[in-house]
Amino acid sequence: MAKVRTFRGGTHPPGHKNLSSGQPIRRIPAPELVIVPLCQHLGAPSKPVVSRGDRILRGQEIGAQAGFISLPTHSPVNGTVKSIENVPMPHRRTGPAVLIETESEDGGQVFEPWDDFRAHSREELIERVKLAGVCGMGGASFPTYVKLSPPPGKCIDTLILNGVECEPYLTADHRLMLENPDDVILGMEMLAYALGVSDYMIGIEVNKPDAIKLMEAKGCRVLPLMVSYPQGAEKQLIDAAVGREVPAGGLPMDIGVVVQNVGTAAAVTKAVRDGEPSLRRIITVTGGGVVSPGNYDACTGTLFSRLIEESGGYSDEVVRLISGGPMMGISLYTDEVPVTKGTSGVLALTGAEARDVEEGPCIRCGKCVDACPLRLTPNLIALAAENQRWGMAEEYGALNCMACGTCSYVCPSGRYLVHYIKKAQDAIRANRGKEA
Amino acid sequence: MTVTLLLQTLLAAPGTGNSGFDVGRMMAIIIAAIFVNNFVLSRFLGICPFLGVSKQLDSAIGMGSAVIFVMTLATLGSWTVYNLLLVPMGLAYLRTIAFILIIASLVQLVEMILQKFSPTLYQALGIFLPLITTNCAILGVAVLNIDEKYNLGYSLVNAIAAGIGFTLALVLMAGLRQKLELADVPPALKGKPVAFLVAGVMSIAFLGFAGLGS
Amino acid sequence: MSLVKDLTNGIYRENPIFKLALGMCPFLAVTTSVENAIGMGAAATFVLICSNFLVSLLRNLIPSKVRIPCYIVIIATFVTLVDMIMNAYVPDLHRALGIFIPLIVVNCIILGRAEGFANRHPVLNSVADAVGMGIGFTLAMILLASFRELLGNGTWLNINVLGPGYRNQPLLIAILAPGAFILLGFILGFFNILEKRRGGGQR
Amino acid sequence: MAKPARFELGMSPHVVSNQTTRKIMFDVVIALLPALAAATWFFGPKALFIVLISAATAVLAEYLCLKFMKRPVSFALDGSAIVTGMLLAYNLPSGVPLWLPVVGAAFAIVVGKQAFGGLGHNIVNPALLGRAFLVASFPVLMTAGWMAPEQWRYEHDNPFGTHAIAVEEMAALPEADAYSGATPLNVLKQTFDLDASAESARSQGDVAEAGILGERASSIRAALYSVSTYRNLLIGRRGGCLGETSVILLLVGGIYLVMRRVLELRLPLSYLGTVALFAWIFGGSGWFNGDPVFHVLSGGVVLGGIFMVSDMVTTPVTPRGRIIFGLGAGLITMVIRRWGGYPEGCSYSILLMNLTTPLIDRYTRPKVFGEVKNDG
Amino acid sequence: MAEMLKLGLILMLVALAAAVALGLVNSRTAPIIALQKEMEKQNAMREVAMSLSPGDSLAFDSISVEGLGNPFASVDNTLEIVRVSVPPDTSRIGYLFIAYGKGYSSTIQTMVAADLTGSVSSSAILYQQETPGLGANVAAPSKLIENYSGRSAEGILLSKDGGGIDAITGCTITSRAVTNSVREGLLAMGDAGLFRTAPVIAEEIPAHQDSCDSEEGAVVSVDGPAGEGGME
Ligand SMILES: Cc1cc2nc3c(=O)[nH]c(=O)nc-3n(C[C@H](O)[C@H](O)[C@H](O)COP(=O)(O)O)c2cc1C
Ligand SMILES: Cc1cc2nc3c(=O)[nH]c(=O)nc-3n(C[C@H](O)[C@H](O)[C@H](O)COP(=O)(O)O)c2cc1C
Ligand SMILES: Cc1cc2nc3c(=O)[nH]c(=O)nc-3n(C[C@H](O)[C@H](O)[C@H](O)COP(=O)(O)O)c2cc1C
Ligand SMILES: Cc1cc2nc3c(=O)[nH]c(=O)nc-3n(C[C@H](O)[C@H](O)[C@H](O)CO)c2cc1C
Ligand code: SF4
Ligand code: SF4
Ligand code: SF4
Ligand code: SF4
Ligand code: FES
Repeated sequence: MAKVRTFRGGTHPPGHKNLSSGQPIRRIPAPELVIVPLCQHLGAPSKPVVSRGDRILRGQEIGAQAGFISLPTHSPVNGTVKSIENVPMPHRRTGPAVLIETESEDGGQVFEPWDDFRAHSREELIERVKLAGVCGMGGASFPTYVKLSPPPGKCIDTLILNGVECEPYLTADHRLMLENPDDVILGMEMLAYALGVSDYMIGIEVNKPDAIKLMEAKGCRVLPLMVSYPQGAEKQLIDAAVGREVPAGGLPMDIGVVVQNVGTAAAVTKAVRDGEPSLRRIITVTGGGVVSPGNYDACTGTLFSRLIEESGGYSDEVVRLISGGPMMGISLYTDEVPVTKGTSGVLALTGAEARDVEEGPCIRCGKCVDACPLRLTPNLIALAAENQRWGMAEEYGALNCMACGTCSYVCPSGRYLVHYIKKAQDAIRANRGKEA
Repeated sequence: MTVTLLLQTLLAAPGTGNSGFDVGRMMAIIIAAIFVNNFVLSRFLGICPFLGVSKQLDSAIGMGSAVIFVMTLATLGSWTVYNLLLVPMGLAYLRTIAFILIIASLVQLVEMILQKFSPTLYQALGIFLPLITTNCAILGVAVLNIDEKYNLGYSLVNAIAAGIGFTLALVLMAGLRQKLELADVPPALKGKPVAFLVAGVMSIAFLGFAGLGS
Repeated sequence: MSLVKDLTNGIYRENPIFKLALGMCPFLAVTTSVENAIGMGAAATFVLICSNFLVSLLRNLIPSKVRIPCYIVIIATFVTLVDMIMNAYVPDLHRALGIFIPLIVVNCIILGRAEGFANRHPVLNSVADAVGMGIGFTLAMILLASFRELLGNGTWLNINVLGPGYRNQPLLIAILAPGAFILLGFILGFFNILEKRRGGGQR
Repeated sequence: MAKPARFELGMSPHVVSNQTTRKIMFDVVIALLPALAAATWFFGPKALFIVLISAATAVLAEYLCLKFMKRPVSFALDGSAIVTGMLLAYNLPSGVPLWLPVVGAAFAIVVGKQAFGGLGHNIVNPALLGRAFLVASFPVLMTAGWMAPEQWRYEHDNPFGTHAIAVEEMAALPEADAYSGATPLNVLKQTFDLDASAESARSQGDVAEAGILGERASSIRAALYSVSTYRNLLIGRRGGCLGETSVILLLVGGIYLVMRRVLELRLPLSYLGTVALFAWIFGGSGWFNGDPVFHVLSGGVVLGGIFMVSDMVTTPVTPRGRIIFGLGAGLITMVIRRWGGYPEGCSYSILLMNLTTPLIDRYTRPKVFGEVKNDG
Repeated sequence: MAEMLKLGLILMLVALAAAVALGLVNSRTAPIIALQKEMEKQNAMREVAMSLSPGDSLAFDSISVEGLGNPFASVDNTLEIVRVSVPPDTSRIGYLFIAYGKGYSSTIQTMVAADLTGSVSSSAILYQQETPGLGANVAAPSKLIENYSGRSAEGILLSKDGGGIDAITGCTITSRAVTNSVREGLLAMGDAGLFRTAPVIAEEIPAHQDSCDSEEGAVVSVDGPAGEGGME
């Protein structure tokens, strides 16, 4: 195994991954009613192109791309459009979705399958990724085709596949790498081809030795990484993997790097090799709040409640339901929300597991300063924000914060640092808007 | 010849023909003026600017530099006038009037000169200069130098060191106040009361320098 | 009516120390004993009254361009007078107040009142204002000095109050520099609370 | 199996580490216990009593302040007041009257801590402020209340006990002085005084007298800089503030804190290292012949280095700032020891550096990730 | 231009009036102040010198000895010394001098009466601004300065510095300042040869038993009656 790398700062919350890491991915058939959100990606929501009563086919476009940073949305089933309405979304607000009554789940191969992607041009490949609606599956759901088309002048030389999965509890990427390594590797080659880079690799933390071994056995270049949160954040991953710092306020492509999640790579493979748009994803359902945690392959628009059912339902002590991981995920008051392309996990936490401390005053212990991977001083930003001193918060670098939650996690006083910092970011941006 | 005579006169202790400048004593004066008998924290001179201009670090530094500058000039002017003019003419009782007029016109002069020849410096120090005329630290250092019977050399050293001590207290205060702005100070103590408490705490800490250099 | 108002103005409503925060240095420096406080208060009040009187008297004769220098000269004259008189008749007090007597010149209560009040008001009002401000200044000094002398020395106006046991082991810090700052801080805080109570009651 | 009607909402992250302020504070209390045992052993049950009174007063004062200001009184039990009270007591001579810790602890909490907003907002170390307040208010009690170790077990017949400070040459000093100044640093300071007297005798031409005085100073110093003194300093058999004497037991507490990840080593190491360096440079009678071992072991620098320089509330949060703080405090400690009015400069050095903490924090804020490259 | 002249004239007028007023008052108060100072000093001198010859009325005349330095004295390098005698006899019975010592927060002035053998017969603090309740205690009739009596320069040294005088508790700085200034004054006078013999232990020679004889010391000037040769 190659040298184990890591980045400076960060923390090491208990992983709890063994709850679900041994559970093979189970494919869940589409439910009778799928609720397909039109804004599963970052950017402008797609515009609905179907209407009530329309009969549609699996893979058919139901929402059209609505701008540069936007993507089309496809139906995961054959069926009838029941309605188009605003529904609760995993990010706690509501958003437009197409409700479809499922009839069946076959077909879905809407594009021409390419046996050899190298027989096609890069532009064709990128176009295919766009038409297939592939967006990042690692968190931000950023349209992947945008990342593959750097503006002229930017020269990309490195592609890093993100198999880190540093959030505690989550095992979806891990299971994907174990059960479908060929799709991941092929997808990585396709992405590399699209970017025109020859230097590509996959970063995996050493708490997934089986995945590292398997990937290496398949001839893939693996960078083993020490276990540390938030190593999966792209700036930290790039720092750990190739030792380059993304400029503050800049993008990875500014230093010639593109990072893509392993799930994104698998989705690209499906789109290019099989001609199938992005319709399903792998989700971990876990936490002490469900009876039997597991990993599932579900179509977008499946309700969380359905996934919970598959996992044996809630245990008695459940108090908190989270979309995503415990560090950055969003807590929900209801489980009647649909899976999107970006849903990496559904976490049901018991009272013992979930945060249960009263907030105290900052004792200036400096743990947050030591831990912040971006070298901010979260305690000072938060104090400034609490006192509505937005200018001071900005001076302290509030806008750089990526909300990874490391600081709040380590704070012995239980301060809601990320919350305050986000408030400062909103206020600073609002002020800027006013000035502009 | 005349120059040496003049220098000798200037460096002499008032009232005698001796000149003297002992490095050890100079060090003692410096340490005393900055730390042990800090103007603000132990002698209570210059409290108003200390409270008024310590809200922001930048202005504290500006005010501090202006005070050092004017203190030095005022000492030069007042010492010379007192020992070479007032005392020989038997007008020592006009000391207070003379000093305050010297300081006021010096500040005016400095302001004009700065404005003309160094607009950047004027920008930095200018707003503080008028405040300084009625700052008792300046008049205080001039009077103290006479009371302590320092010769011109010691007087200048004392003035510069006193100014540095003032600046030190001011800058520390500014830092602390900026920290306290984000603190959960009880509402009744917000503002001036807590500023005095900070000064008191600083003053206690400075007691640690007691006896230094003696 | 307005004379009374001018007189009481400085005692509480615009107390130079507690409300205006002017003349802090002598205030903190000489309040080590009530005796000193009274002495300083008397000296400053004398200068205040004389300078307000003279400034008000001459206000129409002195052109505004040389106003400030003239005031400074007037104030400095009275300060020097006080200095000489105290030195002659109360030498001990003169020694205790030390450098802070000449520093009355730069005490901005005095210049402030000359410029801000006497310059625009008739002689009688100006004197009333000066008396009020002087009393306000003196009372404030007596207040702080009482705390400092009592705590730091066990006496009040040199009268032994707290007994020999306490005087053996007094809270020395009260008459040292830190004690002045800290006690003043708490006195101001106390006034804040009072003010809020009053304000709350009115509302 | 029941599904809650509504899940609780919370802000991310939804999990936190298991370190809490209260746990940290009680870890410090635990780490302070070995030294308390030493204090009780050497200075008698009264030492224990002083610590208890001080800690109790601190908690009570905190409770009353919180109540008066209508803030949650539960904060009074977060442990920080206990730490403040204990550390204040550790900084007192064991011969003080029992009302002294009450006055000191009340001042420490009311003026040093609550007046600025309570835990986390105070600008200087409350325990040290309490001590400095007591020194300024009751200088005689605070500088003459030393007891010789184990004296309490030998009744009053022999104020020195058999061990005293274990410097035989001390007998050469006049009894009264040696008794009231029984701490090792007091003795060292007296050798500097002797040096000064020798110097002035020499300048007046009295070479013989100068020789005798100088001789005496250096023979006392030789006794101080010796293995037997080091041994006594390590185990704590010496005069001094009641909690500072046993270096070994203080270190045990320090190691516990490091293991519990409460103590961050940058501050203690830079502080103690700086003390050692300047002790060597000017801690002796001339230049470059001081004894770093003696200086580090004596006085309160180990107590200060482990428990007070590391009070995070009043020291910088930034990594570089912590090192600078330690450097500054170490330098001031040694300057006061060598040239100041007090034999020991540890507490004032920390107080003085506390004043600079906001400035240090401001000028040592780390460069944000990615900013270095931006400059280039 | 005329405007400027007018303004200048007014300012001049005000200043002139001020100067005249002050000059007038000064001419009244200056003598009182001088007298006051003199009285204070005379009283102190009489009180301290009394110990040299209790019951007698004394006469003082000051001498100044060049080369006797004290860095904190008002007059550099010259220790002003007053000769004490019992009129009508003009022979001296001892000396008075003021020692200046830099203490904790002030320069402390101590008036010392020494007999002709160089041993202190009495002393008093003239001026100090030390910490009240602490260093200021030296001025209250304190054991510290009482302890000087009967000792010559040799014996006037703090125990801490190897001598036999105990410092006031908690006031080493003040105590040392006073003690050393007195000691240095005595030593300087001894060096100038003002004492009849080399200083001896006081008990051996009874005080004021000798008459005036040779003053081989570097006496430069002998002023008239006390009061004119200022000891300020
Ligand atoms: C406004 C915006 C523009 C972006 N433009 C690009 C781009 O041109 N090229 C690219 O590779 N990534 C681009 N990104 C994507 C980011 O580099 C990053 O991958 C995305 O924000 C998701 O990161 P995360 O999952 O770590 O949060 C852009 C992101 C945003 C928000
Ligand atoms: C704190 C933080 C932690 C992250 N952890 C991971 C991770 O473990 N795995 C991952 O694929 N992406 C992670 N991301 C998202 C990546 O930064 C990045 O957006 C993603 O790898 C880009 O790939 P994608 O566009 O294919 O999703 C994280 C982002 C943040 C801000
Ligand atoms: C506020 C304050 C005032 C002091 N005033 C005096 C003083 O007037 N005279 C003095 O000798 N020491 C004074 N000291 C104490 C000295 O700094 C020093 O501690 C003391 O002289 C040591 O004496 P010791 O060795 O007898 O204990 C003061 C200390 C403080 C904190
Ligand atoms: C390692 C450590 C050291 C501490 N040191 C002190 C101290 O020196 N003095 C003190 O008053 N409190 C100390 N505390 C307690 C607490 O931080 C203190 O009460 C706050 O300064 C009050 O805001 C310490 C706490 C910790 C965890
Ligand atoms: S939080 Fe982000 S980086 Fe961590 S495992 Fe989840 S997707 Fe990956
Ligand atoms: S949430 Fe922001 S401030 Fe906190 S550790 Fe992460 S990047 Fe730093
Ligand atoms: S971790 Fe919490 S208590 Fe510590 S400095 Fe940061 S905000 Fe303050
Ligand atoms: S003039 Fe003096 S007293 Fe008045 S505000 Fe200015 S500095 Fe303060
Ligand atoms: S009175 Fe204001 S500075 Fe002194």
